[in-house]
Amino acid sequence: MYSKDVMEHFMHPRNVGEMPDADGVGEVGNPVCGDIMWIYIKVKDDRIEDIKFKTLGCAAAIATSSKVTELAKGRTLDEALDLSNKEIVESLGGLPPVKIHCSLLAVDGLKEAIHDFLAKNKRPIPDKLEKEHQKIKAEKCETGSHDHNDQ
Amino acid sequence: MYSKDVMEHFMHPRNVGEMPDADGVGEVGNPVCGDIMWIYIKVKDDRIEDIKFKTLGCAAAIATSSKVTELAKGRTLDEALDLSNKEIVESLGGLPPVKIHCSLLAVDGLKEAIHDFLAKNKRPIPDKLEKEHQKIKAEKCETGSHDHNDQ
Amino acid sequence: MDNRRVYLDHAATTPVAKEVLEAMMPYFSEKYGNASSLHAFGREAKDALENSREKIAKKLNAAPEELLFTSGGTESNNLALKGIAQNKGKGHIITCKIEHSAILAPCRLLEKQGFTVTYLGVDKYGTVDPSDVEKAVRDDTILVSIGHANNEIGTVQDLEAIGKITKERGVLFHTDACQSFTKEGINVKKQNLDLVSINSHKIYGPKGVGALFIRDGVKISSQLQGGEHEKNLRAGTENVSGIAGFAKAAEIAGEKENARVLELRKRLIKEILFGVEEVKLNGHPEKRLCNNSNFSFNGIEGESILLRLDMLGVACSTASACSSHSLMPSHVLLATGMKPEECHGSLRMTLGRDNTKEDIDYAISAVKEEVANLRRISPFWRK
Amino acid sequence: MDNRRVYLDHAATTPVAKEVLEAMMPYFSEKYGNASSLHAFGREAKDALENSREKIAKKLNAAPEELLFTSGGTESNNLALKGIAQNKGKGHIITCKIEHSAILAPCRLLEKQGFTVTYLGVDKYGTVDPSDVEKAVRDDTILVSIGHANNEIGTVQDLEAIGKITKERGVLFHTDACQSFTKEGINVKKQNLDLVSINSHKIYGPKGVGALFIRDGVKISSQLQGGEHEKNLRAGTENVSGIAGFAKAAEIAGEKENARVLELRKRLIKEILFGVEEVKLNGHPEKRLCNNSNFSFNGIEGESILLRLDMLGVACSTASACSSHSLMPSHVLLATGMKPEECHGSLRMTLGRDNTKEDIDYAISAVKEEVANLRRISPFWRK
Ligand SMILES: Cc1ncc(COP(=O)(O)O)c(C=O)c1O
Ligand SMILES: Cc1ncc(COP(=O)(O)O)c(C=O)c1O
Repeated sequence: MYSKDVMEHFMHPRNVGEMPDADGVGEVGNPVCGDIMWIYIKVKDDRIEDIKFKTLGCAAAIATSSKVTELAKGRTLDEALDLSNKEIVESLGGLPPVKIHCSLLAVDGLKEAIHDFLAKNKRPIPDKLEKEHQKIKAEKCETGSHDHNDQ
Repeated sequence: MYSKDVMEHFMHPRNVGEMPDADGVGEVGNPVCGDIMWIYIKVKDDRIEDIKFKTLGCAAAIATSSKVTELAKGRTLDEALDLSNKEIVESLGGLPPVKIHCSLLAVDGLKEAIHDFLAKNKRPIPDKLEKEHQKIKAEKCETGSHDHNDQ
Repeated sequence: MDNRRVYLDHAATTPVAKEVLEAMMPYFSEKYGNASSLHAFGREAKDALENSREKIAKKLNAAPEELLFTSGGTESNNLALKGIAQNKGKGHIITCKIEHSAILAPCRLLEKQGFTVTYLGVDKYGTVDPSDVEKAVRDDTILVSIGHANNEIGTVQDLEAIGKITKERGVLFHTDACQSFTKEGINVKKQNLDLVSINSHKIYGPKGVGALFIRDGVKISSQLQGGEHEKNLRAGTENVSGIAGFAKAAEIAGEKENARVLELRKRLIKEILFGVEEVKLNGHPEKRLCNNSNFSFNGIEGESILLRLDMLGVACSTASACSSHSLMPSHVLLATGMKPEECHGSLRMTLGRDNTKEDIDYAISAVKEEVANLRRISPFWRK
Repeated sequence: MDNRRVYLDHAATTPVAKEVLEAMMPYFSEKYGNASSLHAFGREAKDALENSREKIAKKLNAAPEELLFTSGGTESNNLALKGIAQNKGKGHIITCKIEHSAILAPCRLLEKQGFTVTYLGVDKYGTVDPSDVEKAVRDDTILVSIGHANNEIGTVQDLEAIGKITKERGVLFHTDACQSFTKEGINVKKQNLDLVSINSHKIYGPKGVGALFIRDGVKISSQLQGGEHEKNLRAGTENVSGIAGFAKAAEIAGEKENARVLELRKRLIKEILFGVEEVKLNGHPEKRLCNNSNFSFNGIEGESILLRLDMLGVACSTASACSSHSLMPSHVLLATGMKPEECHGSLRMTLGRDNTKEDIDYAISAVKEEVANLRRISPFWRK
């Protein structure tokens, strides 16, 4: 069901950890949904110098978290904001359609960390990022009544 | 599905044939139902001296026809009229419930032959036999809509 | 006569082919996972399931996503008919008088539920006239269900002609192809089929497995509720070994074997028609399944000939067995215009993979012998 | 760690036992007849069918005539619920919140059709209080359906106590015994059961086979129309090999193996509860299936632990896999009073015939290791 790359990142996630002196922190997800990501960035000259994450979630959530940190590291903030979910998923060799939803966590986390960094430093926040920030904060856990294939 | 005795009488029916000089003839059954029996008796001193039959029908119909002739041969007419379907079926080691219906043909045939003999010889016909004769003549083919297990 | 056992009832069911059994074996005790499980055992099962779906869909010129697995032909037919009817809520269904009971019985149920059903007649060969379908279509017609090949007399219908009509009139078209699958060409695109029922145990696959093709976009109401298996349309843990066997069976079936069987069948029909008095071939002289023969013998009854042949090791079938299942003459033979009294002496012999020329010759003599034996004790036979 | 493969998902499905496969083999390519056929091949099949019926019925203390074969647990449940409901026409059904989806989904459908359904709650162990059943019975109650043992957490219900109530109140009593059959005693007389669903692939029999016990005299509407198979209640050619396998599986199941598995299961639970921090056992400490264990690990998610264990060759299940099947936390765990956020780290390990003590020890270390690994990357874990 998962690509080799997804499994690789899931089994050996890069950049795991916390960062007490982070310049920006993103906290996304919701324990009710079962996925939470904390992401920390160290910024130097508007470039992501270091990045760490911790994720509670499924393999897709963990693998995309790992991949996002790998891709974001060394990028400028603008470049990092350009990172799309599509790009992450593609760079992992794809995800099953039902798992795309879980992969959003990672990109959202990165955005939140950058937002946090900009806010903390009282820097102007691009309109688009602010809108996304509001949307992420407002997100609720998708619920609905499903008959899973309980066995 | 059929007992050994039924199969034996079916495969090797006794007293098969016609009898041009019969003293009494019974013709029962109905081509629409798919079973017909012709039975011939030769009577001497009110005793069935010889008996022959021809039957078109299923294995149960053929086996009970054969058995009836075997059991009736040598009996007095009264004794022959006493032959019940139950007796025939039991002497054959039983029949599947759905086949009991098919076994009635043989006893009916014998009764009709005796009725024919009595009538031809202008002898009194017992009430019971006359009633049965009327019933047999009136019988129609059972029909109904069934989903057989067509395969 | 020797101690041969000749199985001539392949329309009822077939043995599981050696190759099929081999294809099933890994899924009993090695790759035994539940196809819904996430672990490796589950993924192995899921792979087998999806590979099987692909193989069978290909045989129908369908996409794998358009194929749904069931427990057999009966379930596929029930799902097709009730699933479409319930989804539409009301309307008119067209079928025909010689359908299998797994079509007729659901239709009768739907009639009780307020749907109307037209049962088209057939000609003396069991053929449905496509123009009868055309005439029967009404504004409220929701479905036409005409079986591809009849299980008793083997008559094959012109699906392409019917499919043209249903397409023009915007009506869904279902066919019960349980008898024809792998024997007659089924091409859901060319024949414009919206739903096709097939099963495994008629094509040397295991019993208890079937499938329903549902054209992409056709909406159907599920008949078994539970887990979200089979795109939420058929709940229940998938029978992986059975499905793998079904796929293998579909894969190994082929033209060459059909042609071989056809030659044997032709020989059988010729010898019986020429070698036995007062016998009639039921069904169509040409447009019939390659393995089907069906005769009516005057003056004898079906069960009798069947059981006497059975004693000689020859296994056939009759639509006329007098039992709880059918006190009635066959609805198929009646629909071809035969009188009830003519229906009782029918004998179906359906050939298959294991039958040799010697088997057929043995069966021919057995039939000749036993027809003669039964006529000797039949009041209808006075020669 | 070695290259072991340890299957701990026997609640999902089981391998086919060697003896079972042997019992099935004759019915694929030798005794392959259709059980409705009159000839010798058909009679062999029929005999196998009826012998199987007898063997399985005996295990339930039922008469063979009271057992009907289906394609699995889902079909048995659907037939029981919809068959009774349709036969009665209207009324009230009592079930409970932790039933399998093959009960809950048909119930929801019946609600749409105008039936009313009460979903009883359970205590924190997943136990239904029989007095809740008593309180819920109304004048128009037609059926109580309470599963014998839960598939996720293994909690076993007191059928006898519930059966007393349904008998007193003149209400039909159905149980889904797919998980408990051969593991917990089922005695339709003692427990006053009117309908019991069982299936084969949970007891080392093949997939795609199930049965429904219907007490003599209980009227039910058929859900599959067609031929007159199974006393006219379930049309379709019988899956003879599968049914023969099911019977063999029921026959070989026994107390001794249950006791062996129970010992291993106890060891597993003890080691995990004592060896891992912040873990909770879901389900009942004692009244649980001999082979079931179900844990919740704080700070990790079900699919992750499942997949990491899978990489080590250990196959388990989680009710919390985030997939199309269940974006939602398990309805069973929620019903036991757990908060959604507590439900995500559940892991079910269900033991079986092939598991050895070494397997269990291997699984225990694997769990310890992978829980630690996942907690290391989890934001909820800061020790
Ligand atoms: C034409 C036709 N339709 C449906 C069926 C029913 O299939 P199954 O026995 O797999 O339920 C059969 C065979 O029995 C058949 O010949
Ligand atoms: C309790 C319970 N009921 C019903 C089912 C459904 O059975 P099947 O998969 O045979 O349809 C299962 C297993 O999946 C089960 O565990």
